[in-house]
Amino acid sequence: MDTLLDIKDLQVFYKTELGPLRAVDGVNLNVKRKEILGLAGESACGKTTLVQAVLKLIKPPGYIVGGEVLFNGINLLKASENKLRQIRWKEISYIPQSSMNALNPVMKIANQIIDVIEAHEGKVRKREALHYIEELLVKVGLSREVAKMYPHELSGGMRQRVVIAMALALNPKLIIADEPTTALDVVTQRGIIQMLKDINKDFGTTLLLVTHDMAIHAEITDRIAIMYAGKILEIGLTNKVFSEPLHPYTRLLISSIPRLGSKQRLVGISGFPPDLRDPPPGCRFHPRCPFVMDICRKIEPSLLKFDLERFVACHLYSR
Amino acid sequence: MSFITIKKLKFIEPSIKKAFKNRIFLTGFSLYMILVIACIIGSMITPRSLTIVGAVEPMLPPSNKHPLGTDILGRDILAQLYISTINSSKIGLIAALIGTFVGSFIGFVSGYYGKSLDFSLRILIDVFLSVPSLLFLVLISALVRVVTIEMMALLIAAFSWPWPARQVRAQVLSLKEREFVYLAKLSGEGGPEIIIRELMPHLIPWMIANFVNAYLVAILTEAGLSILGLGPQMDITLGIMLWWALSHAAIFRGLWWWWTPPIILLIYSFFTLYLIQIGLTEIINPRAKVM
Amino acid sequence: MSTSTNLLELREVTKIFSSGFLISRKRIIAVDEVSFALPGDKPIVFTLAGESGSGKTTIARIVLGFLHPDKGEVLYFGRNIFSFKKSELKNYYREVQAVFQDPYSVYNPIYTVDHVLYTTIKKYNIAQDDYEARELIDKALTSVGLRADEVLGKYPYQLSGGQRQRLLFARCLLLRPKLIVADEPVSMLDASLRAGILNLILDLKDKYGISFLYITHDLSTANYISDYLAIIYRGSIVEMGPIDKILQDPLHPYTKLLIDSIPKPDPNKRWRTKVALPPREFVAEEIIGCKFYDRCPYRMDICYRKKPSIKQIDSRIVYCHLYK
Amino acid sequence: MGSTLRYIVGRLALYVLTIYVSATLIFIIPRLVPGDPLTIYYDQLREAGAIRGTAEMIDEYRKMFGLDKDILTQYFSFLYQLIRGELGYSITQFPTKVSDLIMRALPWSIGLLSVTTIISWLLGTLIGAIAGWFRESKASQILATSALFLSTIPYYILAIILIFVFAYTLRLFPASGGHSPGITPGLSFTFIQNVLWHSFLPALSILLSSLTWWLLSMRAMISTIKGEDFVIMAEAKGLQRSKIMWSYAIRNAILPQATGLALSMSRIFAGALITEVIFGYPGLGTLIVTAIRSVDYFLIQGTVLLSIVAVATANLFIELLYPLIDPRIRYRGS
Repeated sequence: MDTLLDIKDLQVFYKTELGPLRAVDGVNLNVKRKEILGLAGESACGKTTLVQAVLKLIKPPGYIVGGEVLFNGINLLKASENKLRQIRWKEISYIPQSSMNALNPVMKIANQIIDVIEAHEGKVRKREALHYIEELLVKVGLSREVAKMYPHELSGGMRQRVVIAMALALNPKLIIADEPTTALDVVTQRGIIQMLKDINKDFGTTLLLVTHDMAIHAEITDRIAIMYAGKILEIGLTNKVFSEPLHPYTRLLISSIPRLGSKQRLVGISGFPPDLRDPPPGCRFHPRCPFVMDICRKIEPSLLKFDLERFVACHLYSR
Repeated sequence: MSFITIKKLKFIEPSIKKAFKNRIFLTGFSLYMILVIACIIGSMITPRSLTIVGAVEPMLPPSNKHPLGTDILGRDILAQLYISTINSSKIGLIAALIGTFVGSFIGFVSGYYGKSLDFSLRILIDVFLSVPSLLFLVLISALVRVVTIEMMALLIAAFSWPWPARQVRAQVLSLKEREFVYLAKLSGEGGPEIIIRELMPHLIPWMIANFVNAYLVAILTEAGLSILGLGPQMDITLGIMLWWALSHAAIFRGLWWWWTPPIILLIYSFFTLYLIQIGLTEIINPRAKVM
Repeated sequence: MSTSTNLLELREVTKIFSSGFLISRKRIIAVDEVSFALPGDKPIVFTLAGESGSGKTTIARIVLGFLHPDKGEVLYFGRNIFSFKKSELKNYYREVQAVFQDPYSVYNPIYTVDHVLYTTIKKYNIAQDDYEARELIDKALTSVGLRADEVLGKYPYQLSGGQRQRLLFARCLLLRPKLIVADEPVSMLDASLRAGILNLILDLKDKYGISFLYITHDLSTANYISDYLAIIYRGSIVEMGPIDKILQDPLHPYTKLLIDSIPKPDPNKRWRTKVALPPREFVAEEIIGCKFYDRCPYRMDICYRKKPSIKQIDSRIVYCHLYK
Repeated sequence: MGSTLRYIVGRLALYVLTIYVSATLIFIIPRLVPGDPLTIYYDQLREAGAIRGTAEMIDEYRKMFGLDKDILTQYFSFLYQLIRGELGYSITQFPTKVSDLIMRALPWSIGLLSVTTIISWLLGTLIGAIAGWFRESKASQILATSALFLSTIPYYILAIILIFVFAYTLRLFPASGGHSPGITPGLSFTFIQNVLWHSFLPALSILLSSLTWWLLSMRAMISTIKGEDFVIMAEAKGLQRSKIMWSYAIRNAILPQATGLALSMSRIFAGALITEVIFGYPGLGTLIVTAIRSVDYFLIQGTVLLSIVAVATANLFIELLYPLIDPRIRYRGS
């Protein structure tokens, strides 16, 4: 069984005055052991909600409607508070996007990592723990004295590396990184992405990387899933998806990325993402799809196996 | 050639509609209005003479002739209550209006035009806020022997501008950096125009909340000063009623009907005004859930 | 090229932000002697690229006259804009307009989006009456790919990010400006909508001869639309010149690192070399010499002691001690 | 640590400035009133029927404050007197000095105020934190509503109610005075016990009302912090709920609570002043009222100035604690 995490028919809605916003609407996705799976999609497509649901961090007005999240055979959505607490960070750790205040502003870096260790392995001797933490910081390219510093004394790039060090503290099986480099400059971003790749290679830690930047997916992920308006439209090996994108949305998404060195006219996607409070019937992309057919407006295409490791939800391929 | 009719600024409408949908604001507002209207009507139908010393038999407990009884100096307490509530509200109104307008103006100028002017005003505001204004009021009224309601209101207004100034200044400073202000500059709007057309509409709810707060603090200050013996003794306010009752040891003489009405009305006013203020702040930024 | 024909020229513009009170003064040099020029003869797109906090937005604010520099001048056709009187500044805004980054904060939420269009027309009285004003607006909207009925009368929250940015360009078009300062116009938009706005900038340059000062942190968008490129790092320009030359053969170590670090949307062309991130990043005001010293693979001790001076190499300029 | 020093210097500068501006205002106010300030007292005194020693005393003051000289020298001599702690002579209890009278009343006020403020702040913050953490629970809602009602009642109104209930009806506590007349002041146990017995009701009326302010502000602060990224991150880290509550939520809410305390120092002082009058508690409040009744202007002026210094000092003390509470203050300077 090489699947580490299996998401089945996950539905997460948000209460709004105008009715429920169907942020994640029936998602099926599995994450294989030791792989780097990319989750791509534009803003407000539901990828962050999906990831937070997996960790059961959804706060009101959001609520989990249905579906299962199986991890080592345990359904995280139904797990007891205590069981869930034990799995969090020990088995699955999380790197949030806003590194700006993901760290406790009034606590030294070392203490925040000691918190994690003590929460899962009981009391530790401070001197020993400090030594281990300094090793962790060096592993992410930070100097040892960062351990004694406060978050506001660090730059954005340094803060994100502290969070990565913290994510490695208990050597988890899965790290979920939600837009880890969006707020960072290009050079620091490259350093962080390469670091995540090394962690996966050296420790065999499975990585679920969520970002809207297709170029980053191309740089690092083995497999990629494209998400749009709360649903998964396509899953496949990254180089296959980039060389022969199946779903029209994927094709347009890749062709609208400006490339260095080419001045070829870019093709954007007309229109704008649907309002998930009353999504369009049938395929949710049909209002913006250049290959729209009658069936697309009525029946929603289900995610079908196209060939080995390749799934797509589009009527062009469902005949 | 201002032929292009920029649609009448309908921005106030939505906030008023929202205000009356907010439960807390509604309860506070209606309860306070009931009190004020009742007193206005009451003061019209009861003869003023009842409040003159010796007008009625002193120290009578509540009876149907004197629903709230009479005090030691032979004055009908209910008649006094009507007038004193109106006077207290008048002080609150004048002091709050002046304080809010002066304060908001200072807040606008120092927030928008900034640099040296803002630096000195900021220091002045901080100093005034860190010193109890009651002390200065004590000093002044000890000298000037305040007599009328209007003088008391002006006196309190003189010290009620720093809080609105600070609130409005903070708002203007944050709004000033918003990009629609830069866009307005690029569209040819000058400083005053930007303040009035772009910033002011955002600040009206804030200024109303400040007004209510200043109103409440003014009544509170008047009562405080009166208890210290510095209130407008020639006239009658809730504070003065309390002062009379306390200086004649009403509690220990068992005249409970003398000191309880002003206490109850003061608490009633403070509570309802505070509800209005919470309702307003919740409308301004829904995230700050006070309740 | 005599300075008077330059559309826009910055000469050693410097801006220092200080915080604190008398004794507890803290000074941060946001913009450090920046000089560049946009030619006045033909419309171009000049990109100012740099990380967030590199001072590029401060420069945009200075060019638009919102911020006064502590040193240096900004010349518009040879005349320093900070010597302009109120009326001259208004005329300056007639020819130099701007588009901003955050589609959510650029519209005053309490007015409909028409407010920005009508205010501009009214203030510069470029229309005799309502009818002519509406006609001007329709023309401007169509030339940015928007339909009047789709947009007018709506509040900002009822429009998408892309529509709101396009409307800003329409507003500029009303005044037929010579220069538009575009401060990160697409960074808040999704890739699919971004292409539309970038194409719009290209069309406006070709069809209406408008020059652009394009401010961005994303070099690949710059490559797509601009002719000239200036790279700015911690307030100082490190390299400047025709964009194709710079992208193919970068001179300054920071430019090399920057270009090499841009992720390419092609799984077969992944990064080969690794980049080492500094164990501790220095705070800006502690540096006297070259600001890239702490991250530069080719650093020499002269770089620590002395700030690199300007060096002209064929049609490009670079500030680096490697090039004597 | 450069920036902490910079912060302290900034706070000290504001402290000195506050006292200076207040002193200047106190100097200006009597001169705004038409006529010479001393003549006003003279008329009021004669009105109040004072006969003994008024003329010589007025000349004494004229010489002391050099009222004949021009405004500027008066101003500097006024400031000079203040720095030397010279607050002039009490008119009614001439020749006792104003500063002596104040020194007798100050410890009472300081004692009452500091004890009640510290207790109410600590208690309010603690209960508020718990109420904020369990915000959805019914108890928290009820507590908040009742606290809201209580928080609008000023100290001195609460004082009157407490007197009626405990002093008049139940006769449990004395309604006025600092200690029973018969007892000789000193450090004896009986005297202290008597003082505590007398100051119970004044303390309770201050405590009850201000406690609710801190409770409500802490409860609102905690419920906003619960939504912050680092608290959600703490949950994702699998920390115990109690650990998250104490070292993540509460630890971050302390600074805004402390700023709230500093900001409301003047409100607390003003309220306490009037409460003292209601109870006839021998603090600054009663001193001011007796000075007002006897039109003793220099006593009023001295007490007002001392009160301002007291409030400013309390503010300074709290603000100097900030760097200990929040490391960001040490880093950012002002």
